Amino acid sequence: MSELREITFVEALNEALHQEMERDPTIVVMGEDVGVYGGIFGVTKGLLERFGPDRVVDTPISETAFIGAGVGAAAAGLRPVVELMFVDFFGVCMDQIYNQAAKMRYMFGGKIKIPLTIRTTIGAGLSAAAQHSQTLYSIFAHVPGIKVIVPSTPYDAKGLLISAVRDDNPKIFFEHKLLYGVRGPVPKEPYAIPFGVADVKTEGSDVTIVAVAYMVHEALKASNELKKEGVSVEVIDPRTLVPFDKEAVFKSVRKTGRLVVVDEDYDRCGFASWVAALVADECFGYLDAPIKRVTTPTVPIPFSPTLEKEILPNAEKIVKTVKEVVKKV
Amino acid sequence: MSELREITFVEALNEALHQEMERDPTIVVMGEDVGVYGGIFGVTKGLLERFGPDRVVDTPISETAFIGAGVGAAAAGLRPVVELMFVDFFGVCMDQIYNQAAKMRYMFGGKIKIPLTIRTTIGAGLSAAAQHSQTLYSIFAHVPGIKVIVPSTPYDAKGLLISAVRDDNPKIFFEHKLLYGVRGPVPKEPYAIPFGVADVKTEGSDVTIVAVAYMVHEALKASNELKKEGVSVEVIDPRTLVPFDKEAVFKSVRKTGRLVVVDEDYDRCGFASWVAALVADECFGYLDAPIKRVTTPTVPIPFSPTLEKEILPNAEKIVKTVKEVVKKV
Amino acid sequence: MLTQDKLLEMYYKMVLIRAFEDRVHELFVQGRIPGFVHLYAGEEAVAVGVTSHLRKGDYITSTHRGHGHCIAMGVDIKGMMAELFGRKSGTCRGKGGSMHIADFEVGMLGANGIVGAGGPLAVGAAFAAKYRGSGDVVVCFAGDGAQNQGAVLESLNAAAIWKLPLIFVVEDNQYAISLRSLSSTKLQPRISTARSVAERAVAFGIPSVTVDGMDVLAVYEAAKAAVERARAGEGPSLLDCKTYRYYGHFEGDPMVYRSVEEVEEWKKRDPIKLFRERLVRGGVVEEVLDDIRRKASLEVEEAVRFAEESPYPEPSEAYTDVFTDPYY
Amino acid sequence: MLTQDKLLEMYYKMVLIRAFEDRVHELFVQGRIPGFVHLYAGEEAVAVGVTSHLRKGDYITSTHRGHGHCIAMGVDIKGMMAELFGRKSGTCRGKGGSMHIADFEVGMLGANGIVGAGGPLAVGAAFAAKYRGSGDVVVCFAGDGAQNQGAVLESLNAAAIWKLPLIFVVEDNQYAISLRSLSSTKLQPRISTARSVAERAVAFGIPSVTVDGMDVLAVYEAAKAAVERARAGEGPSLLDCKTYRYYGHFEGDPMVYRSVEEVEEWKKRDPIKLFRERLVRGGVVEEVLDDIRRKASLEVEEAVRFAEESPYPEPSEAYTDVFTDPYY
Ligand SMILES: Cc1ncc(C[n+]2csc(CCOP(=O)(O)OP(=O)(O)O)c2C)c(N)n1
Ligand SMILES: Cc1ncc(C[n+]2csc(CCOP(=O)(O)OP(=O)(O)O)c2C)c(N)n1
Ligand SMILES: [Mg+2]
Ligand SMILES: [Mg+2]
Repeated sequence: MSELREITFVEALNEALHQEMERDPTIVVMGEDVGVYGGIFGVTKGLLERFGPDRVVDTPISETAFIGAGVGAAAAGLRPVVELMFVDFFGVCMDQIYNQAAKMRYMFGGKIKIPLTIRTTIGAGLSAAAQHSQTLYSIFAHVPGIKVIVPSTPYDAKGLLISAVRDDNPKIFFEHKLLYGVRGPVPKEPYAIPFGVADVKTEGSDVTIVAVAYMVHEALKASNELKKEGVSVEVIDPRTLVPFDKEAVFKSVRKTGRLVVVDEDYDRCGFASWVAALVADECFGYLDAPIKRVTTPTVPIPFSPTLEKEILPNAEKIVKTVKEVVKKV
Repeated sequence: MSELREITFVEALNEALHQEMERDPTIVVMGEDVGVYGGIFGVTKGLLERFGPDRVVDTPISETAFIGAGVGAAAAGLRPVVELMFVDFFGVCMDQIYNQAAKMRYMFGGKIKIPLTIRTTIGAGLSAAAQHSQTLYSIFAHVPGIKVIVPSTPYDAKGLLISAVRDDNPKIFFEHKLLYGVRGPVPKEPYAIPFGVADVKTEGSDVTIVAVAYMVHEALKASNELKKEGVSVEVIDPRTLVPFDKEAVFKSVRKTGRLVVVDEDYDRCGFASWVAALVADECFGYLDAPIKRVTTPTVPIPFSPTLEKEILPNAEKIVKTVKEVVKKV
Repeated sequence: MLTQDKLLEMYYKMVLIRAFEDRVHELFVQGRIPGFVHLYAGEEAVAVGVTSHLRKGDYITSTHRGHGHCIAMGVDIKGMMAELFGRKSGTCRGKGGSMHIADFEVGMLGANGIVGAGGPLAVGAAFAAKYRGSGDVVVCFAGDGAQNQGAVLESLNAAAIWKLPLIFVVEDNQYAISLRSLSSTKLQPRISTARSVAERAVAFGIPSVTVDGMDVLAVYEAAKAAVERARAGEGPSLLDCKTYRYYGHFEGDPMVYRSVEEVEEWKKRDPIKLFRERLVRGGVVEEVLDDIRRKASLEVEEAVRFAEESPYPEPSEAYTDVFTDPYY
Repeated sequence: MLTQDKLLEMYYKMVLIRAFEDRVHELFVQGRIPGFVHLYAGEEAVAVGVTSHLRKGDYITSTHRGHGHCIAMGVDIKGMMAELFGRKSGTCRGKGGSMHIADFEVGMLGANGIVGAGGPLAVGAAFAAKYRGSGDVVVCFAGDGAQNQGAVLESLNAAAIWKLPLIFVVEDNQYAISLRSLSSTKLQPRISTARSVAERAVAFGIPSVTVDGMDVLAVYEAAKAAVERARAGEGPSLLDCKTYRYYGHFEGDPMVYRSVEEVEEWKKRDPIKLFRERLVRGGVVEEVLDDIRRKASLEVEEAVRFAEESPYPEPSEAYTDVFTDPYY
């Protein structure tokens, strides 16, 4: 790798889009306010000026039509990158995602491919309330046929978005709103990070933490805290939920004997449960303590900062939970 | 209870609707083909003739509009029962269900209520293929604010539907297509089964099986098989996933030390995982074996009978899995 | 005929909305209000002109830009301001925030974070009104952008076939965030065809009219006909009101998509200014209007004080109100 | 001008569809075909009249009632029949079944179990065609019932603003399951307003025409104009074709919602009969047409034999084709 600059998560995504669109003329970008505005979080800034309105398409507020258009265009040979402004809006367009894009290849006997990338935003912490703060990746991981990508750093954001754009399957790419401003080292040239390869953020021997998106940072904070108290934590960021690198998690749990899953999505039937279930099945003999989940309780995200803080997972809650499992040996 | 007749699941539901509509004039029924046709599975048969077109409303194919109309009508004082013909169609109308109906009470500070019942169908086994065979209750259990009801017998179907109609919250009521023709004893008069109370279908000491909807019957079949081989199985039907009677499950697992969850929904981030996760956390010390899930692998439901059979959970697979955990002691 | 009292009440509501929104803008800039906030300043004539016809038993559904609708319907601004501050004394006990203020007592079925979602809710409320046979009506406010959302389009059809007492009010403020509702340049694609949403409504079987949304009396007159039609059981109507928002789409919007000149041009036809001129021409004394304005400002200040002095909800309240029963 | 060869090819496709559907009906009654099956018999003129204009590079999207569209586009009926039987040699290797037959090679983007879902897919395919600048067009088939689904309504708007080479073909077979597309009685509520979908399209900015969907040449002529318009880059059109389905909504439907007399009335204007009469009047010898019919029957029998002799897929194939990579 050559030049490594410190840039933000949003700049990393923007650079990935610029570079891939430069390389591949079949890539088109669609969505609400992706053109003139440059995306309400700035991810598509400059694309309209560079690639013109045929490739960077501002759409009406018709998510079903334009996400479905992404599916149809992918079926017909393009490689669309479509923005769903907030994942909370999936309810107006889910059919095109989960019944169409995600199942076409299978239903049609494997004879076609749908190289579609849907980008969307997740996450609370901005007092954006019940319909603009959700973290719903579990729903997309629940249904077959769509790859689920959840970067936590600028480096991963760029590398995973490039992989996504090049991959021949339907994918949903989740960008946590609190990560956009986070800075980190990112190579200038294009690079691809493979799906299904977890990143062990820090090695440890007492307990394994699996954390996703913004929660990776909270887990690392917790890990630092815990280190001071003599608890050695291994933090794993799976980076993609589908495919999921379960071997990396199993390997770690076999070593530590303890697992805490940290996940901002709702607890009930969520991703954290599934990781817990995999381990409770496949690593049972190695477990020294109950498997814990630090998640968002299944309530609508409240507006008031005091209430929002109450329900969100954070470093403090992670520390507390880890202590419970370490104590219980 | 007075007269107990053997009637079918679909007759039990139909009777519940007739009796409740008779009792409460604020109940209206809406959906595609619920009137003239009587519902494509016959659940609403005779309602139009009895209660007239003001209360039994055939709708255009506009799920967003008519499910949303159910929400709005509930907000404005009615008690609508709306049919979503197949749960597979949730993708065209989820917003009105999960962002509107389910969150309004919370977002508005508890000052209102939304007494809405959504009835829908689930389940494979009819070669209805990828878009008419799914069992997606986990998605509704995942999001806050909606009660999730999944009866497995005609008796439960009637009693739970009556409870649903009388309950002041948004609910989704899942009817498994393979259950409609199942017969069982049902009292003639109206009765309500409380939510959140699991039914222990058969007591046992070696292993706990939690099973839902049609899978309750497969689990009971498996339990009979296993009994012959000297394995004593406790089969628990939670009947409602939200609220979930976790105490009943915990009590059983504390006794048996083993848990197998049987669930026709997709495995990844599904209901079975969540039950496993609860137990792996809260009953860890009692567990004598890995927690197993017998679920549908996360692939689209294939059309061909040989393929469909391959992926669906059934008694045979349950027996095999139970033997694994019993052996592993 | 509008009485002088009614006219002055309408004026009061318009200046109250404006004072509220201007103040919220300041508070947001000062960092005293969190979250996503969409201001209604500039569009007051629409909310006030329409809701002036409503009575107890009627309902409205609203949008992400809901403060104006709330105030027009008579939601207490102390509660609203406290809600924006996330306080326990807020209209929704701090749980909803700007995008989710509702007050069923006065017929306000809720602001909404999902564009177009109010359409089906309005269909349902109108269905209930018709079912009750009470002569009550429902108004569905929605933006120009929302008109291309399936939820709204399906609702037009449903309202038409069921002949519901429902008035669709389009607040065409020229933009859906950065997209012009009608535009000719390539870089600002049209979000609708050249055909108007009013014309579209007619094709759904719904009579419609295009209205000067900066003129509260024009809105009032158009709404009068629509509301009467609805109360008489003659079915839905649509009003396509041409208006303008003065602030950014949301607070914090850099507004790259429009020029200062354009904003200034629209402000020349400010709805409050226009209405004031009309009232004065009609014989209302300037001081009366100044007093109303002062009163509105004072009320807003009082609301800010009330909000700031109110406590935050206790953390445990995060778990209440999910259902009518305790949380599980 | 239609050559005799072209006319006979159209006739052949219509009778092939009919023979296929009649046979599938028998097979279903005999319990030899599983699943949900929706037959196209009665509507042949629409699929054939429209697709006769298509060329390689063009696409169609289809519905739950897709067999006719497939055959019209030239999907091999052996593969189709094997698909209905759930065999490995099926068009989709037995994974799709009746509601999910697709063959991109011939431009058939898939039958669809979700009403209206083909609309957005067609918008996308048309977007791609326009992007490539190839002059290719896309046809979106959808029923009368589907016209009230948000997906279709949003698609009309999107196609209009992007001026896409897209032809919306409405197959108004009078019913959406039990609901009449236009009805006057209280027990059979109208699913649309009295205004036609053709009129609605115009209001979205899309020229439209109402067509006798039992007359294949009328459909052909209307489609000609629409396809030419699309190829010339002049944007979308809509054809509202009035037609009728002969069988129940799905196989097994008791058809409580319509009378035998009504069905018989429509059959008097059977599209194949009408076309045959036209051809004979135009000088085609009856034997030629009989031969074509016989050929079609034989092909269908051959397809049934092929299907029944084909093996089922191996169970392990349940896990392939989820992604382009191996299953996880
Ligand atoms: C379904 C959905 N899509 C997108 C958004 C994001 N969004 C919020 S407001 C808005 C623009 C709305 O435009 P318009 O309806 O004209 O209302 P205005 O903001 O102009 O009052 C958009 C795209 C949303 N909240 N919901
Ligand atoms: C979104 C959705 N809603 C409902 C259904 C169930 N359904 C299947 S076909 C059908 C009627 C379709 O009517 P129409 O569009 O007129 O087509 P036709 O069957 O008459 O050819 C319905 C309601 C569905 N498949 N998808
Ligand atoms: Mg607007
Ligand atoms: Mg039809």
